[in-house]
Amino acid sequence: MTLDNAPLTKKDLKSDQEVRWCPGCGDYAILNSVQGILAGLGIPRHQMLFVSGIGCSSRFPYYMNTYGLHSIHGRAPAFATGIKTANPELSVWMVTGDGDGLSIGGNHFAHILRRNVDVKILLFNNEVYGLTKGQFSPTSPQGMKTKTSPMGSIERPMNPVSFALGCGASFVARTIDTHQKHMEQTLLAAAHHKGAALVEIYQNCVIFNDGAFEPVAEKSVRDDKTIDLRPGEPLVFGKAHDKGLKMAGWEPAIVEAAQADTWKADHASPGPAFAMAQMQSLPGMPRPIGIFRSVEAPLFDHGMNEQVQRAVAKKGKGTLKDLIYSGEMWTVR
Amino acid sequence: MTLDNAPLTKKDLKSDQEVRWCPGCGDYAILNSVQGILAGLGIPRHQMLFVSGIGCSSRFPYYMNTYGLHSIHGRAPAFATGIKTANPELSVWMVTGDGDGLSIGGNHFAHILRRNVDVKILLFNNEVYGLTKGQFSPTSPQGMKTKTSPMGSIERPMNPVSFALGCGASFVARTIDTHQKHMEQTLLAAAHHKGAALVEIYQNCVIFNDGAFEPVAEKSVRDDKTIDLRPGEPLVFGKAHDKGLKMAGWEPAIVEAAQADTWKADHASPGPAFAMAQMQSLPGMPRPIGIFRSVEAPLFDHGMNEQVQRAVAKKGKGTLKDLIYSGEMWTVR
Amino acid sequence: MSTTRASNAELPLQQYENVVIRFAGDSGDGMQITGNQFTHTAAVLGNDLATFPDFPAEIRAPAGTKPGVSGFQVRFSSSDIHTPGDQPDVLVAMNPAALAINIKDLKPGGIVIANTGQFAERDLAKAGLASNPLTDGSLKAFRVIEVDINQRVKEALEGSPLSPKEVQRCKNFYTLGLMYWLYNRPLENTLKWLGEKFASKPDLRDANQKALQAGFNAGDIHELFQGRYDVKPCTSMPPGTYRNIMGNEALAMGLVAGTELAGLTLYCGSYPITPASGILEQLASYKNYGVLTFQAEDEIAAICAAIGASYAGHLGMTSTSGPGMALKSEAMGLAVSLELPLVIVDVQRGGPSTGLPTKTEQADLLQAIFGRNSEAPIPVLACSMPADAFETAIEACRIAVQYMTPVILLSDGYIANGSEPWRLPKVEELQRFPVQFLTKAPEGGFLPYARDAKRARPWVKPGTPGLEHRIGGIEKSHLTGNINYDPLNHEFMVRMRNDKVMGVRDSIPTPKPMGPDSGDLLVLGWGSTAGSIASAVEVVQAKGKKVAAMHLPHVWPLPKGLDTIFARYKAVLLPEMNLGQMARILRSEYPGVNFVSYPKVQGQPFFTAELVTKIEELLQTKR
Amino acid sequence: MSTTRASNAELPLQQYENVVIRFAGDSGDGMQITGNQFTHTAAVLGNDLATFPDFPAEIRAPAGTKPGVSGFQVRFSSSDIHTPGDQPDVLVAMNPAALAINIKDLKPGGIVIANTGQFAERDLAKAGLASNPLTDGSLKAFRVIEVDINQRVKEALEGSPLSPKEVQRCKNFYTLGLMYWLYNRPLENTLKWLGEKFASKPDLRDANQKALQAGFNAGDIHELFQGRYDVKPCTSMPPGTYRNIMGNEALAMGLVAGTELAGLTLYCGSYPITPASGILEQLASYKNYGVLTFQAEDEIAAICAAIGASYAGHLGMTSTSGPGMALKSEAMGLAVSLELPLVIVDVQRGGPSTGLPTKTEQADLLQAIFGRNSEAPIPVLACSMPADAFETAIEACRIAVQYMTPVILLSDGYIANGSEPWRLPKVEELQRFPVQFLTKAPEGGFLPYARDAKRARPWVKPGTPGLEHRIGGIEKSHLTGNINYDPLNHEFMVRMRNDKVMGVRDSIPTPKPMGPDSGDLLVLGWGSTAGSIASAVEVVQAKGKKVAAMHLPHVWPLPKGLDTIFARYKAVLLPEMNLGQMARILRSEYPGVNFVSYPKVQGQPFFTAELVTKIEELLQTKR
Ligand SMILES: Cc1ncc(C[n+]2csc(CCOP(=O)(O)OP(=O)(O)O)c2C)c(N)n1
Ligand SMILES: Cc1ncc(C[n+]2csc(CCOP(=O)(O)OP(=O)(O)O)c2C)c(N)n1
Ligand code: SF4
Ligand code: SF4
Ligand SMILES: [Mg+2]
Ligand SMILES: [Mg+2]
Repeated sequence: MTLDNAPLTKKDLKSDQEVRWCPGCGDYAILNSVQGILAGLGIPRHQMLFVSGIGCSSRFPYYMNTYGLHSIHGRAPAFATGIKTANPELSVWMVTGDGDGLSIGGNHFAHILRRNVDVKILLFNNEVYGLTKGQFSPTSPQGMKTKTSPMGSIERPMNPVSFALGCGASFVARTIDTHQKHMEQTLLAAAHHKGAALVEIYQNCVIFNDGAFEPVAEKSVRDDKTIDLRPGEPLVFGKAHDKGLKMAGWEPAIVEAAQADTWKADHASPGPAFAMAQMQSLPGMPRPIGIFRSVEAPLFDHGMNEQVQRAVAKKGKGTLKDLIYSGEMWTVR
Repeated sequence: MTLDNAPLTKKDLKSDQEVRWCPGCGDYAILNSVQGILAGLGIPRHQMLFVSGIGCSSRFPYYMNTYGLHSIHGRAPAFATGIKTANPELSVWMVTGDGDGLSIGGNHFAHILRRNVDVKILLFNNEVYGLTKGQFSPTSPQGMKTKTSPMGSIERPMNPVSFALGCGASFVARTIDTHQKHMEQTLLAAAHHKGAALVEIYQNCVIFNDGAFEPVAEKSVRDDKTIDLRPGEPLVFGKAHDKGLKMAGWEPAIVEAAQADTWKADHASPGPAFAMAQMQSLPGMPRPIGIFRSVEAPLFDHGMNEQVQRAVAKKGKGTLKDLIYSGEMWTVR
Repeated sequence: MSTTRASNAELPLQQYENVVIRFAGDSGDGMQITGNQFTHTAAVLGNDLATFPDFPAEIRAPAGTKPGVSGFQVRFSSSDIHTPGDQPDVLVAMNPAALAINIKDLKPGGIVIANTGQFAERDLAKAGLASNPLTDGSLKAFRVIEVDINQRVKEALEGSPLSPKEVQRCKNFYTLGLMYWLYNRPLENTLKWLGEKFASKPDLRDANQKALQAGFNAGDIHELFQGRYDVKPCTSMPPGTYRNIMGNEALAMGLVAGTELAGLTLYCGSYPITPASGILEQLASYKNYGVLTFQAEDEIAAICAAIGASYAGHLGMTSTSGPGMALKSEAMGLAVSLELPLVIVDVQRGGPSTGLPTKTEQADLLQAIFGRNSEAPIPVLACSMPADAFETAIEACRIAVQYMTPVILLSDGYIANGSEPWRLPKVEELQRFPVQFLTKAPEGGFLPYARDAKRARPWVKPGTPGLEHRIGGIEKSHLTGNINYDPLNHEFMVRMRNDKVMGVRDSIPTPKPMGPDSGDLLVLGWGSTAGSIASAVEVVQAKGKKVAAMHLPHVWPLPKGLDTIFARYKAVLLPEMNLGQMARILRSEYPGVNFVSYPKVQGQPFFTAELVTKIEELLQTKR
Repeated sequence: MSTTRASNAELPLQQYENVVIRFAGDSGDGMQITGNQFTHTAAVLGNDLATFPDFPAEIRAPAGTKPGVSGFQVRFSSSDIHTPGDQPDVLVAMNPAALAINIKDLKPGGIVIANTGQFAERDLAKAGLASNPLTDGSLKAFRVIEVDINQRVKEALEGSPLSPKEVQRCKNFYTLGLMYWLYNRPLENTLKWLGEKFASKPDLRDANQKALQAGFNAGDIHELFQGRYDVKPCTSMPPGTYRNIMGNEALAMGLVAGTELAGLTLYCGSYPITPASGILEQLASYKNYGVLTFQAEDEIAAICAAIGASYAGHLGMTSTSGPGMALKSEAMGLAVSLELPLVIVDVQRGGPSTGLPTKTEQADLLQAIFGRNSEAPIPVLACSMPADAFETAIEACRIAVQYMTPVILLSDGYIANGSEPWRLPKVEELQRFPVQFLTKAPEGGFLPYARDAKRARPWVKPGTPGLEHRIGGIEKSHLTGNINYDPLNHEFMVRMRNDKVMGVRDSIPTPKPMGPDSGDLLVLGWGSTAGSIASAVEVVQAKGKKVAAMHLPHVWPLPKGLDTIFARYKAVLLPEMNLGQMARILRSEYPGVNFVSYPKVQGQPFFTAELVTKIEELLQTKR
């Protein structure tokens, strides 16, 4: 344990509980990065709180030496909202999976983003239900064979980034478990965002969906198959930094690097971010990672407490006496 | 009652139950239009089924002389999915409200769209909870004062069209209760769409949120304040048909009518539709109504039954004997 | 206003001990306001009283139809009363639908005041009536007073700047004026209320005040009545300051008070549902008391946010009705496992499923006690009257924080919307139960699942340095709270949680029978049957029967000492607005007692007379 | 394979009536496969048997740690058995963690087979052991056989094209070979299975077959054992065709069969959850039986889709475990109100909340019976053994369609994953109960809520001309089903729904006690305690005690005639894996009977010995 004022180290953030994911699971790398960037935020450990639902990913809070709540399946956003609105001082982090967050918990997920509760949300997307042993999830590709889809899943997968933008999220980003540097940059940007911040993390489940993201995330192809959205920088990608993106009419197109548009994550509308999120429906386009959207918006947790303060300022802090002795009264002697 | 083969009339579709909405409620006009267009579809009454959740709007099935299920709050999409996948022959219509569909039912709403179950979904958006007497809803504007938000709602409203596009919906449209012609055209387009078809209907609640849509929907301003998205036609609006829209870089802009882009509801990606849906974040832009998106996509209900047929074709229809006498068996004499 | 005095003398003033009036009209007629105003005035005059509004079911029906009828019953009395009365003495019917729906309840020989202005062919048709009850002889058992209120109001407000439609909206105050005259009530109270309510709309204020006065004057001028009636103040009401209060209101206030007594901040996570919405609405108006309200996207999010708030150190609570309770059950199980304080309010309504949303019922009892997966014990309380909801809510807060447990507080539609005079407690006399958060590790180290004498674990506010810890819904080790799958630890924890909740008995009183200490029959109630039972038992006691009444505010765990009480009576009668749920519990807990279940599942409370009959029937068969 | 024969003579072959082996190793060690193969071979040899797998809880732990240990217990016997046995005779421990976790269960004097290749310092550390149990004397009560399986497998597979890591994955078949030798079992069965399983991966096939053979040979070559054991076929098994079956599998098959017997299509709406997922997975593999499966976004959507499918004319069903049951409660209430058939399967697990997801429990009983708002009665059945889940599922389908009602079918983790030999029923002997949909309006008109002799309403498939109708969760008029808020109609309908469900008694048999028709004690069970109870009662009966056993497949409503049965015994003992939930129900239903609750809430079934002790203790105190 460090002294109260000493800067935190990564080790300070490790709890005494044994980490229990499968060897090789992408969750380890994420845990490591989160502990890394959190240590540097200057927030004391006792002000940090991790909340999760149920799933492999949702075991995360047990491994953080902070306050933590491992709740029930799909409901983490609701617990996080309760916690953060009750105490806006806390740095609240939510961890969820593609099943927890987008299947059973899709609605709470949508509403926490819409309300802009100042919670950092890490969506571990492994495109499968890990904990229950490998059924397809809302992000599983069509045709995926699992025990509950022996002839292939017939569901059209959900795109978490598009979904979040459709909900009006103020911060939306994507990163990859195996891309430590990018993951840490992205987590840091989320940490510094004031408001609900969603980071979708492509996470490899070695047991039930090994290599799901290899086509874009594997190191040797990554630079060509992905494009990093860096606000204020040109939309350039490719190992040789030779390709670029530009809005051409209603859809983006690939151009030479020099002609690339500059990426803005704070357009007046989330339309441009959505165009990026949906690029995968266009053949041959790179998969965007990085920061899709980052705009300021009123904080729900702050708003709720501010109304109380305003009411107290206006009417005076109510006492028990005010409460009970109100309305039309009369006296019996 | 009409004979089985005689064409249906609007009256045939009225049930014997007294319609019980407040006088002046926008729901009446919608009921009328739905009965009108349904009568002309050539579908027999006994093949039609209406399913709803709970809310003023959700009383709709009682008034239709078809099969109907008034279910529980927020779950209509799940019932509709069960019904349609069990019997893809039925013409299934779902009625929901902004509370029923986007608050408690937001997740099922998202998933029925994502899965593309062939159900026609009418979202009566009155930006308020009508049935429970006027609390704010997920579509209520920020600042709206209700009994549960006496100092004004601090929630950022949800845009149902953006939300649906974020879920990957194959058909998304918007219309207005007081604009009968447009409503009927839009409902008809939805009826003819193969797949999940969402129609958001701006609906006036005279009691708890009267005039919510007046700024754009009131007849005298409607032509200037809205733009009708008609696939294949130019993006022109204004009483004098003098204004147009064009994609200018990353966001649409107002131009002269002659320079307007032609609207396409079937771009490869839903990006352009989303750009339209989000125009209201840009100052001075008209509110789009009409058809945002209409694309073909595999039908979930069909896919589920097709797999069964394929399995039967491949393995033969299983009998009770096959079922029981399987696996490793042995005999005791 | 001198009118009151001047007209007093002209007609004979008859004294009544108590009177029941039912105002009935279309939803748009403002009958709830009329009823409430009458109630307030009676309250200020010092009557004991009880009210019972009867809302149209769920949806707004077209004007003039039966489903659109809204009613408000008020009983005011010069003696102690416990219910709004079985049958009205007077029925005010603003239209044919209101008459048709309510007439069957009117006392034989009772008065009908009918607004003939609304009895045209068209009106009868809307109400689905083939003939006019005012003329077809169907009312001959009653005294019918016909007044064309539409016309009278129009006349009275001639020259008003209001539109004709707006003028007609003043009908209810004309009607109220008439009733004030008939029951010899002063206008001041309502005139003042109108003045405040329409301070910024003087036209409306003036019109309504004028209509009220006109109605009052009409009593004198048009010789409608043979006499006037008076109900003297109730002298048996204990001295004190009173106000009239509705159940939902009292409950909300009780939660605020309970939180204050615990030294905490109240956090309400809720989702609107009839008849519970009023609690969320009331709490939303208490922002200056520091109350945080969160209207969630559904009932599940509502309770989860409340649990989150409790984890963060506030007192989390959530309010709902039956269907919402069902949805919350999974999260309640988590709250049991986390051992955090939480108050869950269930304002019961008619079921199953959507059922009869605006009607009352007590059928969520077994759901409250048992409706969760596995062994997930939760203490359950029930309020019995509108005013008593205040104290019961405080008690729920006390148990929640002292035992670190979720607590379920049952109310129902009858209590929620009913009202009665409430003798305001002295603030100093309310017992405080301040919460002590753990702020640093005790000697030997911090153990999140160590326990105190009540078996409660420590409550730590996240943000406290050095006490970082993680909790969740997987089985926990005794003391450390770490995940633990050991069989014996599991059994230990299952029993520990159960023992903790059963231990609540140690801090609750044994209820006392009202009436003879032993005898032929004990009429046992819980929840909103309290008033009906008290009234009925008073009736039979007055006839000299050895019958007592007893009420259970704590329905789970049951208080100590019931066995010895039950043993002193030959039988125990259990009137319940369900199929006998408490009877089932008691039979399993107290073998050998002769429990007689008396179920009524009609969406409405027991009538005193029904209960009296049942009690007398039982006494008969007993001998 | 001649090996089997050749080695037979060399060592003494000792006969045993029954043997219990527990295979334990790391999750990655393939112990479930090993156990299953041993089981299949025993089955084919004609032993009676029972198995009990013990999965690591929820998450995959790092290799070698205690939370990563996976176990599989198999009991095989030459006589009738009902449980997988209290204590293993043999423990196969693939690593120190497996040994440490399981050793406390081993019978005194039992055999430990330890894989010394995995007992290095490093391995002990992973298991959190301070010293090596193989050398620290802690195993002196047992017979320890040390085999370096890692090394032996490596040697056996020298020259194999597999990587060293892949070679090590064959350890489990080496171990299985060793056990086959020890218990005199032929290899054919498993060799064949490997041949099929790895048909497309000949390297793996060859390696595993070789490892199996090597293990078998090792029994002869290395003088590890003093003798071999044999368990003769069970001659008391009734003639017929058998297969080994797991509970989840049998239950899924029963649902398919029940649907077929009703002449319908099965529609499963479900959401994965341990230990129920297997049912959805099994049903998903039955597409060629016409089964439709829908993996919904959550449990609520799952049940709602199933209700929708039932409305559309299929037999809707949904499967889940405790937390999912809680979520489904609101929709169950709707199903009660709609009066549509529906089967809800709850595979119970340890709770409350997430609890012990991979462990067993019976604590959802009260939730199943009462866990809904208002009066929402639902019949509840419980399967008692893996094989019997087949019939119980058929019975659930029958009740659902004949009474137009949702039915809850309880299973638990013990049944779900356990297995036993199942004597396959003759298809012709399965009773059909074909559904008659209403296809045209009867004389007098179509009434959606008219009722037949069982009080069931008609079932109409949407798509039927002329029978269009609308249903919902608001209270309905008797007969027409239209919305109705009338008080007396509500009471009528509440009672009607209750009477209908209680009426299920008319079509179910009264269970029969096994053993003396009257006596000192009746041991009454429901659900998965059946095996333990039968075994224990056989033990005490053999000692001449007047004790009988009885089991309840129908837990709500309870069958007729129980009162007269109970009256014939001095006491009724109720062993339950909860805090006494059925005892509570019975006490409330049968006053005067001396029910003795015997709760065990440890996430694991009752041991025969525990029950024997309890029974004998009771018999002692009785006299
Ligand atoms: C109410 C409820 N339903 C179902 C489950 C079972 N369950 C636990 S985790 C899970 C899915 C996990 O998938 P995901 O969120 O993608 O997490 P992962 O394990 O892949 O990290 C399911 C279905 C549960 N615990 N509770
Ligand atoms: C489980 C549950 N929670 C809450 C309610 C109460 N409730 C009924 S309708 C409704 C909201 C209706 O709003 P909306 O869907 O917008 O329909 P509208 O009445 O405006 O047409 C609510 C909160 C309920 N019936 N069931
Ligand atoms: S199952 Fe998959 S997601 Fe879960 S711990 Fe293992 S590798 Fe990770
Ligand atoms: S409350 Fe509003 S939405 Fe409901 S019926 Fe009345 S006007 Fe229509
Ligand atoms: Mg996942
Ligand atoms: Mg609405």
